[in-house]
Amino acid sequence: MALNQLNFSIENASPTVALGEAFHLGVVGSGDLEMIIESKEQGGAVSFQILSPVTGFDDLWKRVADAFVRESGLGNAHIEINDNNATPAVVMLRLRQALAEATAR
Amino acid sequence: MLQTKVNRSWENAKQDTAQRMEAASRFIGNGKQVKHEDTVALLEAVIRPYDIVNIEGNNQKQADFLAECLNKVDRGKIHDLHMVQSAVPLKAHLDLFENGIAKKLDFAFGGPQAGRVAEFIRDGKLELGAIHTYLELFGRYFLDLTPKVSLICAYKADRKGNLYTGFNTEDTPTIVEATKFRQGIVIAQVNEIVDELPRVDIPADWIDAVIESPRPFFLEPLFTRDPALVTDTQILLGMMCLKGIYGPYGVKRLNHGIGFLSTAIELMLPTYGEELGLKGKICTHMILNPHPTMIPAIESGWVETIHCFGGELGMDEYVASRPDIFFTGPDGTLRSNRAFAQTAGHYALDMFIGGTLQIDKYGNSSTATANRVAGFGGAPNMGCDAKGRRHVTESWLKCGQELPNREAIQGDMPRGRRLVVQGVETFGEGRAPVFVDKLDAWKLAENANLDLPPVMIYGDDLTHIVTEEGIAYLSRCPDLESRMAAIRGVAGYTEIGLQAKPEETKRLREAGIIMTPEDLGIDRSRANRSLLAAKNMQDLVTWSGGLYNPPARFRNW
Amino acid sequence: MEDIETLVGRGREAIDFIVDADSFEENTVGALTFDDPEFGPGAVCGTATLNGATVTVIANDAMAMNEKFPVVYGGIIGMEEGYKMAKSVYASITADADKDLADKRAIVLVVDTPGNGPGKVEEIFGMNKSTGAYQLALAEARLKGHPIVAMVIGRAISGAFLCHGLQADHILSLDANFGTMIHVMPLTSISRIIRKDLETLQALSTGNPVFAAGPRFFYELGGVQELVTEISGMRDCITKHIAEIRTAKAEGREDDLGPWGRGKLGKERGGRVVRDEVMALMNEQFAAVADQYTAS
Amino acid sequence: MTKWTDLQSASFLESNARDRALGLVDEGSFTEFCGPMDRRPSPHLGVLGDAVEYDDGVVTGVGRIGETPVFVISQEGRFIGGAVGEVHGAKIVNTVRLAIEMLDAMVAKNPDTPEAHKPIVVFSFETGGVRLHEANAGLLAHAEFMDQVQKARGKVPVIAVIGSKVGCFGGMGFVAAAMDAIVMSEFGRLGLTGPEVIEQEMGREEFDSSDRGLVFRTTGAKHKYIMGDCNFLVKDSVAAFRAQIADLAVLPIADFEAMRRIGSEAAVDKQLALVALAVELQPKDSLDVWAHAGNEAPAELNDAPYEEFIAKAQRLAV
Repeated sequence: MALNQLNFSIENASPTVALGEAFHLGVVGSGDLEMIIESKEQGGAVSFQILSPVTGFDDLWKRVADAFVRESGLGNAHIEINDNNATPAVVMLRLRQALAEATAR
Repeated sequence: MLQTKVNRSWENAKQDTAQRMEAASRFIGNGKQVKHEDTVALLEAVIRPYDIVNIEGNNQKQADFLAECLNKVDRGKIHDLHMVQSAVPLKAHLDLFENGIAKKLDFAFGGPQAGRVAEFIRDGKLELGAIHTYLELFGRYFLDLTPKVSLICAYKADRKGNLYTGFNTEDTPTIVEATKFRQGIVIAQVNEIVDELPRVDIPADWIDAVIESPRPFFLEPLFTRDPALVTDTQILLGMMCLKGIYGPYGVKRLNHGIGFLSTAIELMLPTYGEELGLKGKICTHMILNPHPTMIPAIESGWVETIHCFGGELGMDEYVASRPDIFFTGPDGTLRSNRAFAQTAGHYALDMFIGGTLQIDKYGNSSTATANRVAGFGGAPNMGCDAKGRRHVTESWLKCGQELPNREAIQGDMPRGRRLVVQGVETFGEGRAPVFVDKLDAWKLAENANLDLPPVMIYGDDLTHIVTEEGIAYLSRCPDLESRMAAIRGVAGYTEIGLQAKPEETKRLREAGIIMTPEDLGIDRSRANRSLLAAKNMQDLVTWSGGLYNPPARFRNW
Repeated sequence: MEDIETLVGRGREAIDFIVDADSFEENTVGALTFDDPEFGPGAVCGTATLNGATVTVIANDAMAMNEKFPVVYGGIIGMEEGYKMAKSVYASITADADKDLADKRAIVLVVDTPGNGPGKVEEIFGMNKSTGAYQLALAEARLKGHPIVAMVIGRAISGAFLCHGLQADHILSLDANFGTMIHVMPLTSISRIIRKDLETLQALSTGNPVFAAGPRFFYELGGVQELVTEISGMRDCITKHIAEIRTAKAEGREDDLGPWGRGKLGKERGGRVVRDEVMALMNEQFAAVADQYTAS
Repeated sequence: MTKWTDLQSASFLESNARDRALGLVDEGSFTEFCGPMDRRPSPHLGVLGDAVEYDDGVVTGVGRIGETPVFVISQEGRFIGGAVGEVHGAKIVNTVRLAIEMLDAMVAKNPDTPEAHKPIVVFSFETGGVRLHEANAGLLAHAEFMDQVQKARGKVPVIAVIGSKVGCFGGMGFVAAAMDAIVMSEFGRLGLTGPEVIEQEMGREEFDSSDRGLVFRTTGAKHKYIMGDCNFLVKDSVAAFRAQIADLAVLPIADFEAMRRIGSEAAVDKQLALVALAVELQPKDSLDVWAHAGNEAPAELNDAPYEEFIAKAQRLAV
């Protein structure tokens, strides 16, 4: 019954975006999530740690994460997500907001 | 020349009605008034087994007292009725079938009773005629499904029996006209009987009995959306709609569905719409219930006219104060009319935009689930291309001209086309995918023995799909295969979306058949609630200058 | 006394088991008297002696009904009850205002209450103020040196326990076999509201007292100082704790008492360990920036 | 992150806990304690399989308004309704404790420290009280907070700020009532028992919990203002709340005693007079009390915009 934890990495051989200072974004409301996004030197890869009350969406998380990494060019980063049943639309929205903020900093 | 002249009475229906009214006469007093305690006896006097009976009720006002009384009749005397009615949202409507008083149902919308409709069909308690659209059913009232007895509702009657249906006139004129002019019987429940009506909506000589109901009829604030509940994703979709569809097509004449995407759009007209310079160029003429969330757009001068299917609780004073915009009577208050609004909706709109629970790979969409026979009310009439339309508007023509291979199909004859837009997130509640291989409507058809899977909007009528991934301009697709590719391209991470090939999607983007927010020049980080002209119910009241009076359950002060 | 299985609903009788025989004088605390028998009848307030020393006693009467407030019955603390209890505390403070710390009268709370008045008039006029007033009065008395002991004899539920019990220096409870209940709501209700099955919650509660209901779990959390296993043991146990509290106050160990003291106890007993870690982290973080916020 | 200047004009009702915390103090002055980067989620939610938040639904820290150190507590209603569990509870309790310690240290060093330099505590409530998932710990934390409120008396002003969606209910309802000053916007609600429980207890005829208008009239800020239960009614913007707090920040501590509604025998006597009024009036609706307070058209007053309401409202003489 414990929270479902999912860890995976998305490779990125040629990152175009790197992160500065780590930061936090979002609220764990129903259908929403929070994330901490920080830089982590790991051969270009972006690692994800997701804590979620719902199971059975592992592939979906990976697909969204993969699309985000491809789209953004982000590399060498670690992203922790506390999820409360966010839809992929919301996940992607928050990831993009995080990236926009990271690059604005 | 062979000629046969039948030898018959030509007044059977009239005589039958007269007999029934004779049986009922002891309950009917001056001004056609019947005491509410006598209602059941009255119904027993005028209704016969196998009659076609209408109980007025749409998704808003309901002849609820009469519906409950019909459930109390002696089922030995009255049984096997054939109910023809717009909607069956009340428990009492389905109890009639449970109680054996009614047998057959022709309707348009199920609402909260949709689950029982499916169950009763399966159990043989209810024989389904068909699930119609409103217009289709209204049409049949004048063709082959004319009610013998109609149980209607109105706000007020006067001492002669004239009725005031006012703000929520809705279906009443249609039902009464069909019934009364085919010699049927019309019984009205009213909230009160007064000396003088604000205006006469239904003349007394079309009415047979008037009952002052022990309590006012039930009215549901179905079109009130609390701005506080609009999400960032809905705002993103709304921005895409405005910038990618409303603007470029110049959509002036349209209907909005009741989902929160429409709410977001309505609330962004005075902000984002203004910024895009669209004022006066879009949303000038609407067929719409008096959505409270339209108030900011109306107040900032976007709208020229709105004609309403029905009323909306709390909007009466506001609407009455804006007679330039709304259709109001000589008494100064709104007159709604579902049949006329639906006629405009079917023939005269440039665009219908709504949401759905599921879209299949071909673009067919439905809100049906496996065990609920809900029907779609008016959506299919508006969510289709009306082939009979002959007048031209710019956006209609533009949409029709987009078909790249139109000459190969239609020759050189210019044709227009209604914009039919579905706005959805790729995943709904509980991460249920909206894009599916096969609609649940197929399962429902199987479970409830329906001849057709209930499809709300057929894929070939759909011109645009808007998701968080982008807009699919299906109107620009030459064939089914390219439509399916466009659908896949905006279906995100659903199984359907995963079948999209990146190369193909790229090609579609280049061809302008798919546009992402980035392609449209939309900054996703702006998709937040600061774009809403009103953020909560009180903001709407403020915009209305205190004229809007929200129902209690929507108040946050 | 042997036959008594429970004191639930018997707050008045419980007083007699605790204080010196026939010493309880209801409706009088110091200079204060309550003359209207219909005023806050669910709150039993008065003065007694315990081993000869004056104590204020505040208890619940589950048999009383407040005719003016229909939701106030069965030990519920309504608006009048809360203010009546608060006034009794203030009267105790006033009566001993000039006395030495060692001579401040103890206040004994006899706890058997299922809740605060849950009515419309209560919300219109502010039930929250009434229970808040009582808590502030108790906290003030405690900080001014009055030893306060809460004795749970029956129900100590949620907000009502917060107001009548949780501001005491020490909380004692009869063991659960006397039918005592300490919780926010029963596990069955929690299970329904947070949508977790009962078995899961029960299994978790054996290892983690924050989920569970009952005096034993509150003991582990530090919420209950000591469990009393006999009704006849209440008197001596209360006496003992009053003495312990006086010593702590005399030594200036205010932080070992009251809610803060229960925080420490919860850590010692292993029931509430995260609290301390979080506070330590905050303290460290503030220390690092404190200078920035001190105007020069 | 929203810019501080943008936050000022933002709706307080719309703002999340962190934005409220940041916006209530001077730009760039906020230091968060035990923030999300410290990763201290509740250990009790995860084992139940429920979502966790790294700050456990409350933002705590210190900032500044002018020269006044402002300790801020800001609850997040979107996370489990802002409910108080063990971590959440420890954070709110310790924030007040830190403020008191700071004051003690200041005064020990310089007994003549100007009032404007002394710390205040601002608590932006958005909560239904105890978190049922860790109910016992939440309950104990409430008592601890109340203890700190009393310990802050005469030293550190503790100001309640209520204008968020969930309102302030349950045990936190009396915590707020016990504070020195209460600032609300008209969207704020303050009470003890939630509407569903009242309906369950009294029946739907007496109290229909789905009637939001009734719910707001009973516990909403306009009513609390007329009752004297909230001291200040401000417009729904972060800047308006901030301005009110700034006014309060420089006041001598003694001034706060007069703003309190409970916390002394004299205050209790005043409240008892109100209880007697409740018995006398037997109000069916809060508007009955408004009428008694001298408001001639209470329903219209309830619907009136902020400025009109403030100009016209007659407050109950306590």
